Order: sequence, then structure tokens, then C-alpha cells
Amino acid sequence: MTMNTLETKMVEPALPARPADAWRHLSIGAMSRAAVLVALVIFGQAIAPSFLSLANIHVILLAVAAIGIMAYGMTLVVITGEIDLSIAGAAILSCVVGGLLIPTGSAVLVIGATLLTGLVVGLANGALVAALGIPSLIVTLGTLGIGRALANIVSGGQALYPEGLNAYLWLGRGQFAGVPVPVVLLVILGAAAVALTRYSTFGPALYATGGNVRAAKLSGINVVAVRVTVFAISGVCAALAGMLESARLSYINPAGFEGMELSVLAVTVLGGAALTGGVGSISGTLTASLIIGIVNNLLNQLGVSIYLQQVVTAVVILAVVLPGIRQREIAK
Amino acid sequence: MSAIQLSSPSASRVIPFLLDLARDPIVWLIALIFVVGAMTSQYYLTTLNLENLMRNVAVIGLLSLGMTVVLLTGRIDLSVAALMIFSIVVGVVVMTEIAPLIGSRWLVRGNTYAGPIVPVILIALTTGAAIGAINGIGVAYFKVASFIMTLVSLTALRGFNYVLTDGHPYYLKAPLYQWIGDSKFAGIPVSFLLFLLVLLVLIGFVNGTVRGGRFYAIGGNEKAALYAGINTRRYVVLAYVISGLCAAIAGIVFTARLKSVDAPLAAGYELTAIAIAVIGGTALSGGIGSPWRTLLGSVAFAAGLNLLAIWGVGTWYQNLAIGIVLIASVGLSKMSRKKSKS
Amino acid sequence: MLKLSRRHLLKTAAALSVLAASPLTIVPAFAEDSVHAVLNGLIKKYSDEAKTGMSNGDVSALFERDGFRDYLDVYPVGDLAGGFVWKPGMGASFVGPYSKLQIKAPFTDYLPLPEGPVLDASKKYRIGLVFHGFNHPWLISLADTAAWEAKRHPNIELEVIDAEFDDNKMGQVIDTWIAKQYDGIVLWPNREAPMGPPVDRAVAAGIPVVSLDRRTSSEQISSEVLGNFYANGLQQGLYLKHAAPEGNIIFNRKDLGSTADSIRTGAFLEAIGNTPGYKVLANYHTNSQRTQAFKSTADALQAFKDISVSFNTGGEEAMGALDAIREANRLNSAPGGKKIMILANDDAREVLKEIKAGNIEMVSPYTPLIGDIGIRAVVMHIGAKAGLNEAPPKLIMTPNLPMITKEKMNIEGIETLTPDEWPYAYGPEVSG
Amino acid sequence: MGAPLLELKSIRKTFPGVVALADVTFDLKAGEVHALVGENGAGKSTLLSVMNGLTAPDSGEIRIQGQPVVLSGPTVALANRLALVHQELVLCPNLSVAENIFLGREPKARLGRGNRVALNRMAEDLLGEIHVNLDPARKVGELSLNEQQIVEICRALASRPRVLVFDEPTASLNDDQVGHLLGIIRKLKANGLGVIYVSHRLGEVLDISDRVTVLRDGHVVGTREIAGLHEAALVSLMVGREHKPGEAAYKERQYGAVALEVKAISKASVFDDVSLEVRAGEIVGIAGLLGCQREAVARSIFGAASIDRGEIRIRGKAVALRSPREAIRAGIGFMPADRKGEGLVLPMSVGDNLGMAILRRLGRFGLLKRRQKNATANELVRKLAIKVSGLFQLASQLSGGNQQKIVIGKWIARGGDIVIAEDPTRGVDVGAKFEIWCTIQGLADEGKAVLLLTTELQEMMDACDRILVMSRGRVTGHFDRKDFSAEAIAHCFVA
Repeated sequence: MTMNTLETKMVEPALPARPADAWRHLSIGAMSRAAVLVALVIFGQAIAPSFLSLANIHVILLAVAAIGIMAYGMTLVVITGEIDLSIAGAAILSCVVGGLLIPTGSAVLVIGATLLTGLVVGLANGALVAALGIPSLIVTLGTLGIGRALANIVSGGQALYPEGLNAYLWLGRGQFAGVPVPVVLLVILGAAAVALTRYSTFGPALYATGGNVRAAKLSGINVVAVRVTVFAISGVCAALAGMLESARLSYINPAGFEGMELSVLAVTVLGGAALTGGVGSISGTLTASLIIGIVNNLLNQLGVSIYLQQVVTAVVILAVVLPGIRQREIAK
Repeated sequence: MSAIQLSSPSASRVIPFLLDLARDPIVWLIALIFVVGAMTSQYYLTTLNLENLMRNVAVIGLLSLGMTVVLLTGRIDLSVAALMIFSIVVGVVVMTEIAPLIGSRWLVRGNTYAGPIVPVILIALTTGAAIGAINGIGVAYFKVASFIMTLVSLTALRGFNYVLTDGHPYYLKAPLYQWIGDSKFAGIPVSFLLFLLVLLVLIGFVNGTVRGGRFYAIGGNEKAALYAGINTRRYVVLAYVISGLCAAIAGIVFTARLKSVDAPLAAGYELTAIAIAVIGGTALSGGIGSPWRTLLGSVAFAAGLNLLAIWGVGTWYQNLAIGIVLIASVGLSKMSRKKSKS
Repeated sequence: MLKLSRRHLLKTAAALSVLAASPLTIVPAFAEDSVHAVLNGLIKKYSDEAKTGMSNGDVSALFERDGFRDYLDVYPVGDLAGGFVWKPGMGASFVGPYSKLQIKAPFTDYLPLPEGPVLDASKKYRIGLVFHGFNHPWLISLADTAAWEAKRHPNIELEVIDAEFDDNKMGQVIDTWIAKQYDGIVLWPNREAPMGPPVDRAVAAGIPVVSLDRRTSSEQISSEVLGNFYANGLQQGLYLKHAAPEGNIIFNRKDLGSTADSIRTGAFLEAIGNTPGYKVLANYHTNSQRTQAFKSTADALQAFKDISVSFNTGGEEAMGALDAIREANRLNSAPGGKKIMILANDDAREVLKEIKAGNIEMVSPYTPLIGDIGIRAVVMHIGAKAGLNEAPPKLIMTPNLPMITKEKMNIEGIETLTPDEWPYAYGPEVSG
Repeated sequence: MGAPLLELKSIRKTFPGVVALADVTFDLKAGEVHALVGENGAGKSTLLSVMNGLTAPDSGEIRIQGQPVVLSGPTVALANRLALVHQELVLCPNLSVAENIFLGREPKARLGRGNRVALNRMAEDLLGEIHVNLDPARKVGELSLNEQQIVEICRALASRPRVLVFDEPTASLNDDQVGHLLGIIRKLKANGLGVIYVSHRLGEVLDISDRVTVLRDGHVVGTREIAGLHEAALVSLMVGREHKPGEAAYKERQYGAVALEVKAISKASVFDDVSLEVRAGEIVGIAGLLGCQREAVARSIFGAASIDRGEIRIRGKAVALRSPREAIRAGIGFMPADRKGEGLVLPMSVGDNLGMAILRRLGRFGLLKRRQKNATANELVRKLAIKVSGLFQLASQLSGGNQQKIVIGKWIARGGDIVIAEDPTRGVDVGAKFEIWCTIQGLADEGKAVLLLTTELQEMMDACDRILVMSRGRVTGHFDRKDFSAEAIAHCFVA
């Protein structure tokens, strides 16, 4: 038998692809995230009887839908060892460009233009980072400002109202099988992102690019394409998330999404993605956005001031991130 | 070792330094801005405008200086802008809390702080250093990624600023404060002189001393520094303390100009500070850059914006310009480095 | 400790402001029945009542906690300059130079300035307008009216700069204008405290400065154009009292410490403070953001099943609250199956549309269309400096405006207007 | 003669689940070179960490000149005049040679100011001591690997140590430079230093050492005088069994058609007019000293670097390879010498690393065929005897030999017919070395064309069918297996 024909049959005894005691191999970060989530749910139900009601679950999920979708894109970017600070700029520019087509009365055109603009911003980021080798922090910091500036310039600073574009508004306000559309999208895109990272051939290429870009290159992985792709996805996610928020409020605000990049980044790192690249998961990110969503929901229900909420959020992030650090220490 | 003489006559270093300077694109950029400014507006080179320019440089320059030191170690400090406000807020709040204990009242006519200002400044500096130390300890000893640690600080400090002030402004109208904010010394704004002083101290420390040089070693290869017996964690903490102190001094200069402090001030300035350090040539990956180059970066940044303002260019287009210049400056330096390498 | 100082502030406030008590005694008879005077009377009445005590414990607690008294006492309430009487229907119509929207500005006859060259016709007058938020409908309209007024006078050159909610930047813009030796400066300060010093510097450099809508901490400032906030919050309270003697209220407020929040919310609380039936359920600061108001309202709807009133310090907040209530399908979830009452400020077109549709109960107009007053005032100051005319008063009160409701009502002597009777709305047209 | 310079007594260190060191006793006298050998995982690295203060032992005692000490960190070790030359280069690329050498003990002027002039002079003196001519003001990032290694050694010497530990100092050096280094070590030894020498290259060990201590599974197998010790005996001590020589893997093969043909390729100021051909079933080595640019040639063939002139033909067809991806598609595989830096993605699992070069093949409509991926990985793990607990294990958790096997396995999975192997046994222990050579011979047996670059000439002569010699970017010699002679080949090194 030549070694070339290996791929055909399974040889016993096979080594496990996953550890038998999988839970032992869960990172402490993942465990502490899960623990915090469970504790929050229990605590929430204890202090607010309606906490686990379907309506409140919808409220929580709706509140995190946009940030979660943006965080999916951000997670992919962070796994490749890059960062995308431009998401708020991409979101607002996309929504405004789409909004300029409102007078056409065609929701398809508006939605298409919005997503396309997000794609273009993402591709521009990707090209500047991957092809020219400029650090992504700088590129996306630049495109954040450029995106916001262009959004103002093309809209003349005017808010836009997608009134009457029912398909557009449906994205933010509609329901699908009794579930709000943004939540459906959060779940579907989450599943797609999980499929992309874990069940597609793009997944290993993604982690390899972030884990060791030279090795990836020398193994024939097109790292430029990988990077451009993740930035493009992040741009589209940002545009989509921006559109969901705009549709929910039926209002495109050229000054919107202030500081969104840092909130999304916070969710992403809370989800276990390491800014050094090669590490991170969509499930972690989703858990993290739920944690943030529940914390905010509970604090609002308790009537805690928004300013203390910021402090609490910061503490929660540290509480989840710190235990995972120790583990990495030991592993070294 | 002891036999070795210090034999570096300063003259021998000045000339190559000037030659280097002449080759530096950022110097030409600054010169170009001033020439174009002088040619296109009669107001550009007026004393008043130059003073404005220097005052603008002072605040953003101080923030960027601290950022530069942290970036040299290969880390980042997102908390600088929030900290700059927080340190002053703490200074005032602590003093107003102390006042009743010693039977005086330092908060008069609404929220005007009328107590002694020197303790406020000292508390602000201490707060800046302390928060810097907390950031540093989190990063160096608890191994939290600097981006996360300082993002957490940023969020928490912004929240605390509101919680501590209840959203009220504090007015700061002491003569010393006024002097820092508005006065000139030998024709140069005091705030700018303060910035120059910090700059000189930092150049002296970072580029002149053995200890300061270790920031470069840590940024270049942290393991190498560790193996060389350097207590890298202590230096990382030191870098954050310096950044915190710079933020507090920036806060003093900033609020002295506004003669008040308010929770939401200076939102987003952390990103400006990063942009300036990077325009000045500091590498995000660490080990490359210097306080001196950050001076050039902040002058280029402030002079450019000042020119656009003199021209009356709208803010949106200014922002567009900042974004493009940021990407282009780093992109061009990257390409020129590539070229010189190959 | 902070409380103590605020009390002190109260005592020294008189020097800064025109208190309600004194001007009302010298109100000319012909102004008695004007909306402005009626509302000023009501302000005094409820303010005095509140000062003697609030019987509603909930309201009183919130009022005390956030120190509203200190803000309310220094907020000027008084007569219009030059005995001007405003009646609905006055003003001029034009297309806003920035928003490109059809605008009807209500106060173009206030401190009037005829079209054509101003002051010394041979001279060019350079005036700067600095404000925040060229991407905020309310503020664009403010710039619209200023630019319209400037355009009416060929020898005025107006530069408009957006400082993007960065107070430091606004200071720098003013410093640049000082360097450029501008003739006059008009500004919309976001926050009071940081803008005092730059204004002082401009005034010291001999440049007249006029602030619009919000105040600065400068005592040297040439003129302040303001005055409508008190009537806003008060009318929200009066409407509520008129509509229902009891109710459970959730609050969506602006930034803690902002004038809009302290005066509107404070006046609202003064108005309802002696009615025992109201309960404060929750209190949110939503940073003037619709999304934030949406989220807090959505969460509040889960926490409380018996919300009957949604108080909103601004129009953005009201729209966010309405969207959240609508999304949760809770429009009619107040006790007894009644509709949740939404009280709003700011007469944006989209808010008026919701009034018409019956979704928002009432709105107190708060018009941005006052930029023209600022330009006229600063021109008059420039003229006064040159000895060409008299200076306008330091405090230029803007007329109190009556609330807008779906149906016409008379509430404590205030004739409410219907959306159709209100041509002054700002912001983009919203199709129905 | 007084107490030994350094004594380790009954050192014990356990990590969760592993006994890294069990009752290890070791001593070093002044003026001796004491070698430390053992397979990977035998505990050498842990022992060195203990000596350097990076790892605290669970129990046991460390004495320096008879005095018990607690080495709580590298600083303390240095204070006790114990310095370590690291295996991997741990240098600051942004600092100068002098700054790197004296990092942590720079000469200070008043007020803690730096003194660059003195620093450079001291560095010059130190470099002179070991007869190296290197500009102390140059940035380390601009230096070659070899020069960086010298900086690393100088850095250890700068602390004026009494005990100097060399951890695999020759891993990236060629024979010439190794000779130079050993000369330096002899000099240091003559100066009364104690040297601990850790290496996989047993020839060097026998050459330079006075005594050798063999570790296996955390235990000391024995400490022997070098005099009279043979390589085979040393190897059997290390692996605990008889070892077949590297040559054993080689057998005569039939060659097929020319698979790879390089015709007069040139790259300005790097290499010039290089031609070679490799037939199917043939292993061709390129020998040469460091700086002979054979690595650059290999990278150009793999499309990772461009060429200015010349032609590359694969199976007779001219190709223009502009990227590794195109080279891989043309059937070339490349095993880089720098496993951790270029060969593996350390935070990724064994399974993912093995599948990295065949992602396209493992996909159906972009979705990963997981069963097939696992089956492939399993087969490779079995075939190459990679020691892992499961495919989920991270590459970073494996020993050097097993990591190298993954690098090889990646290309076996790909199944291309041309393989470029760069130093496939660098830093790999003896047992794994043999297995790796067998695998590489196996590739040729299957009819693949193998281009081999290795720093050890003996290994190359054992493994190759033909050897090309390069010197300063040009081909200077050509030998068939029957003509292999170390002298003749070495002669071409400097031609």
C-alpha cells in the first residue's frame, strides 16, 4: 500500500478525534463563562419572577442580536490575529448608503445596497491589511473614522426613515414562527459561523492563519484570501446588524452606533478569543453576548443606573477572563 | 569596566541626528503644513494661533507620550482618556470630602471648587499613577491581555466618572489652575512648557538611561529581557504608571483650560493618542518608537488639524482626512521599510 | 455634603438669573393672556407649591435624590425681550440651507432685523456658529435658521462648524476664531461648565458671543437665548394630572446633569409632586439615544406589568419607548387594559405623526428654530460695540410654547394645539 | 580541589501527571565540560530550567561551591554566576549587538544614564575574546542566524559566569561554525569555567566533553568519563536499547524519470546559475556551509521566494511558481527546518495540523469531511508512530520528534511527488531521528523525489543518493553515493 491512498479507509484502533472526557478539556474560560451564565439565570429568576418568561427571553435576545452578529464577524477577525475597529463605521455607512435608496421604494435595493456597502468596507479593510500589510488596528481605526465621516457626508447628516419598506422593517420588527426576526438571524448566522469555523475547510485555514501565518502560507493556505474573507464577513455582519437596529427603530441615524466597536470587542474577548490570534470560538462569543445581555437586562430591571452598569460590566468581564489566564499559565 | 571613560562629545552626535531629522518625512510634512498655512492664511502664523496650536499639542501630546511608553513594551493602554478625567474627578471629590473633616467648605456656589488646588493636583497625579499601576499589575502579574485590561478600565472609569460626580460639573477656578491653563511664560503657553518638561524627562529616562532602555528590550523580545535577569513585570507596571501619570498631567492641563471637569469629557481621545503615537512612528508590536518622535507626531497632527480649522474645513472632512492620513502614513512607512530591506 | 452646597447655590442664584417672582409682578397687562405669560404663571404656581413640600413620597424622593431644586432655581424664567408677544402662526417660511427641508421658523419677528446689509454696509462681518451634531435633526434645524438669517444680510459671512460633541474641540474652534479675529460668535454649548472659559476668552478679545438654547458657565457672555425647558416639563406634568389622577411611571431621561434633564424632569416632578396617586417605577438615563431608550423600556416592560405612563425627557427617547412598547405588544397593558401614556418633548415631525396616530399622548414643543435669534442678537452686539445701536438684553427669553395633543384641550388655561395647527415641526417628513 | 562548582542533589520535580525529574544528582567541576544527553522528554529541559531558576524543584538541593542556594529566578542564577546559552535565540531584534550582549548589566553613567560608547567597546572586547568580528552597533534583527547565535553566546559570557550552560548550541550551525564554537568552549574551559553541554549531536559531545551524564525518563542512567566511550554505547544508554546507525535506513533503489529539474536559476546577490535535477525515487542532498544560500534555492523552488532568471521544470514541464500554493499544486512539499516557526500551528490540534495541506481535498462544497480527515490523520499517526493521546492533542504539547513527524505527515497526506526536507532531524532525539530517516527513505522508496538539506554532513552522506555542494550561491561540487567522501565534499565548501 502506498501512503498516498490513505484517505480511503478507517484503520483500527482509531485515535479519538475528541477526548473521551471532553469536559475536562474544556478551557477554564469556557467553564467560567458557562458557570457565570447559569448563575446569572438562576439569580435572575430568583429576583425577577418574569425573568424566564418567553417575552423577557425575547427582550434579552433582541437586545443582543445586533451586538452578537457583529461579534461573530469580530470573532472571525480576531481568530486570524487581527482586529476590526471599523464595525461601527461600516454599519453606519452601510445603513446610510442603503437609506439613500429609500425613495426607490424597493426594500430589496435598500437591503442589497446596505449589505454591499458593508462588504466593500470589509474588503477595503482586508485588502489594506492583507495585501499591504498595514496593522489592522491602524487600518480599521482609520476606516472607522472614514466610514463615519462618509456616512455624514453622503447623508448630509440627515436621519433617514425607511417608512413603508415593509421587507426592510420586517428584518427588525417581524417575527418568524413566533420568534423575532433578529433573533432568528442571530441563531442562523451563529449556526453558519459555527459551521464555518468547525465544519468547513475554511475553519482550519482560519485558525492556522491566526495561529502561525508562516506555517499556513507554507502549507499552501491562501492567507491573504483568509484575511480578506474574514474582514469582508465582518463588514457584512456589521452592515446587517446595523440594518436590524435601524429597522427595529425605523430610523437610520448617521450618528448611531457610537462606541459600538469597543462593546463588540469586549463581548468577543469575553467569549474567549485571544487577540494574539488562533484562539476563539463562536459559541464562546454567543455565550458572552448572552452574559452581557442578561446582566444589562437584570440591572435595568433592578433600576441600576446606566453608569453603574458600565462598572458592573467591566467587573463581569474581568471575572470571566481572569480564571482562564491561570490555566494558560499552567499549560505553559 | 570602571576604566571606561565617558567619551561621547555631544557635538559628534548632533550632526548625524540633524541629518536623520532632515531625512524624516514627518519633519517635511510639518514644514509643509506650516509653509502652506503661512501662504494661505494671514492668521496661521499669528502668535494667537501658534499659542492655540501649542495648547492643543500639550493635551494630546501628553496622552500620546504615555501611550508611547506603553506601546514600546508591546502593549496598549486604552484607559488614558477616561483616566485623565477620572484622576481630576477623584482629586476634587476627595478634597471636598475632606473639607468637612477639617471644618471647611471647599465647594461653593454650586459646584465651584474653592479649596486649595495643589492637593487636588497631587491626588490627581497619585490617582493616575495608581490606576496605571492597577492596569500594569493586571497586565504583568495577572497576565490579562493589555487590550482587555485597559478596555475594562476604560469602561469602569467612564462609569465611575458619572457615579462620583452625579453628572455635575465641578468648576476649578484656582489662580494656579488658571496659570497652567491660560498663562504664558517667555511667550510660550505654560501648558506647552509642562508638556515639554514631561517630554524632556521621558526622553532623558527612556532614551538616556539604562533602565529606560529596558522598555525597548521588553518590546523587542520580552523573553530575552527576562532571561537577562530583568524584572520585566516591574518595568511593564512602570510603563503603565508613566502612562497613568501622563494621563493625569494631561488631565490637569485639559481641565485647567476648561476650568472645570465633567464626566463625559474627552470621549474617544484614547484612539487619538494611539493614532498620534503611530503617526510618530511607534510600532504597535513594540520596541520601536520614541517620545521624541511622538512630539513630531503630535505636532504634525495638531498642525494639520489647525490648518484645516483655519481654512474652515468642515469636521466631517477633517475626520475623513485623519482616517486617510493615518492609514497612508503607516502604509507608506511600511512600504519604504520593505523597500529598504529588499 | 453635596446637598449643602446646592442649597448655597440656590441663595446666590439670583444674581445669575431672572427669577420668576420679580418679572411677573411687572408684567404689562397686554401680555397677561399670552401663552408665554400663562405658562410662566403656572411655573411659578407649581414651583412655589413644590417648595412648600411634596406630598407624593415617590416623586419627592426622586426630586431630592437628583437635586433638581438647585437646577430649577437658577434656570431663568421671565419676559420676552422688547415686550414681544408670540402668537401661533407667526414667523417665516423657507427651505433650510442644510437640511433642504421646508421650515417654518416661529420667532423671526423677535428682535427683528430687516433684510439687507447690516450695520456698516461697507464692512463685511464674519460670524462663527459652532455647535454639535450636524447629524442630529434638531441641531441641523438650529443651523438652518441661523444660516437663513445670515443669508438675508449680504455683508454677513457665516462659518458653521460641528464640534461633534467634543467640548474641548468646541473650545479650540472658538480659540481659532479668536485668532482669526471674527466679529461675532454664536454657539450651542452641549455642557455648561467647559464652555465658559472659551467664551470668556472671546469676550475678553472683544468678540461678542451669544449662546443658544443651553447655557455656558461664562458670566461675561454677551447674550443667552433660552428659556423654554421649564414650560416643557411642566406641561408634561399638567397633561398627566389632567388625564389621570394616578399612574405608575417609568422615566427615560437624558444624561445626568444635562440642563434638559434637570429642568424638564424637575419641572415635571414639581407639577405632579402634590398628587398622591403617582408612583415612580423605574428611572433610566438613556444618553439621548433612541436605542438605549428602547432597551431600557423593553427591560422595564418585563420587570413591571403595571406601567401606565412613560415619561420621556426628549423626543428620541419617546420614539424609542414607543417602539419598545409596540414591539412587546403592550400598547394597552396599563392597569385596567388602558393604553400606556407616552409623554414627550421636542416637536419633531415623526413625534407629531405619532400624536396624530394616537400613540404618543402629548408633546411639549421645543423648537430648534431659534438660530436666527442668535444671529440677530450677535449682530446687535457688534453694532452696539461700534455705537450703531443699543445692545439687546443679556437674557433673551424664548417664548414658552403650548403643548400639542391629538385633540384640542384646555388644561389649566393652556390652549393645546393639534398637530395640524403646528407648522413649526422640525426634522425630515415622515410618511404616514 | 575544593567543592564542585555546581552540585545538584536529589532534585525532584513533578508536573501534573508526569514525573519530570526523579532524584537527579549532578555535579560540575571547574575547568571541565560536562555533557548532558538524553532523548527528548528525558528531563534535560526541566533540569536546565531548575539550574537557571525558571523552575523551582519540588525537593532536592542545589549547591554552588559548596554553599546551598535557592535559585528563585534567572536573576538569582546570574547573581550566582551561572549563565545559560539558550537553544532558541532569545534576542531583541530592535536592539544593537552590544545592547543585547549587555542587556541587564549595561554600564551606567551618573544618574543611571546609558553609555553607548563604553557599551560598544566592551562588546568589541568580548567579541574579540572569542575571535569574532562583528560590529557591535548593528541591529540584531539584521544579523544572520549564525551571527545571532554568537551574540547569544556572548551574552552569556558577558555575565562573567563560572558555570556556563550550552543548550543545543549547534542546532543551527554548520560544521565549520561548530568547530569554531567548540574552540571557544575549550578556551573557556581552560580559563577555569565549568561548562554544561547539552546536545543531540553525540559526535560533538564525545569531542568536547570530559564527562557525560545520561538522562532517561527523568532518571540519571549514569555519569561516565568520556575517555573510552563510543557513540554506540552512549546511544544505547540513552535509548535503553541497541541503536541502528543512520545508514541502516538506506537501501538501493531504482530511479524513475526526472521529477524536478532546475535550470540555471539566479537571484541577484543571493545565488547564481544553480542547476540541479532530482529523479523519482532519488534523494539528492545540497551540502554547504551557512551562507551558501542553499536554503534560498530551496525556497525559490517552493515558490516562497522569487527568481530573476532560469527555469524550473516539473516532470518535464516548465512552471512559474509564484507562491507556495502553486508549488504545492505542482506536487511539491516543503518541510521547513524551523518547525515551530514555519512547520506547525502550535495552538492547533494534531489532526488539524496533519490536514492542513489537504484542506481542499477534505472539503465537499466547502464543508469538512470530518470522518475522512480523522481517518487520514489516524493512518498517519499510526504509520509514522507519532506518540499522541488523541487527534485533539495540541501540536504544542508534543516533543520535537513527534512534531517533526507531523510536519512530514502533512506532506505524506498531500501525496505530492517532490519533497524538499530542510533539516528534518534538527533538535530531535536519537530514537526519533532513526524513525524520521526511515520515513524519508520510505518516501524515496515510494518513488518520490526528495531534495534534502541538513546541517550534518554525516547524516546527509548516510541518507542521500547524490550530493550537490554549494558555496556562496553557486554549485561547486557534485557527488554520487559511491564517491561520497567527507574530505572531498568539505573541499568544495570553500571552493
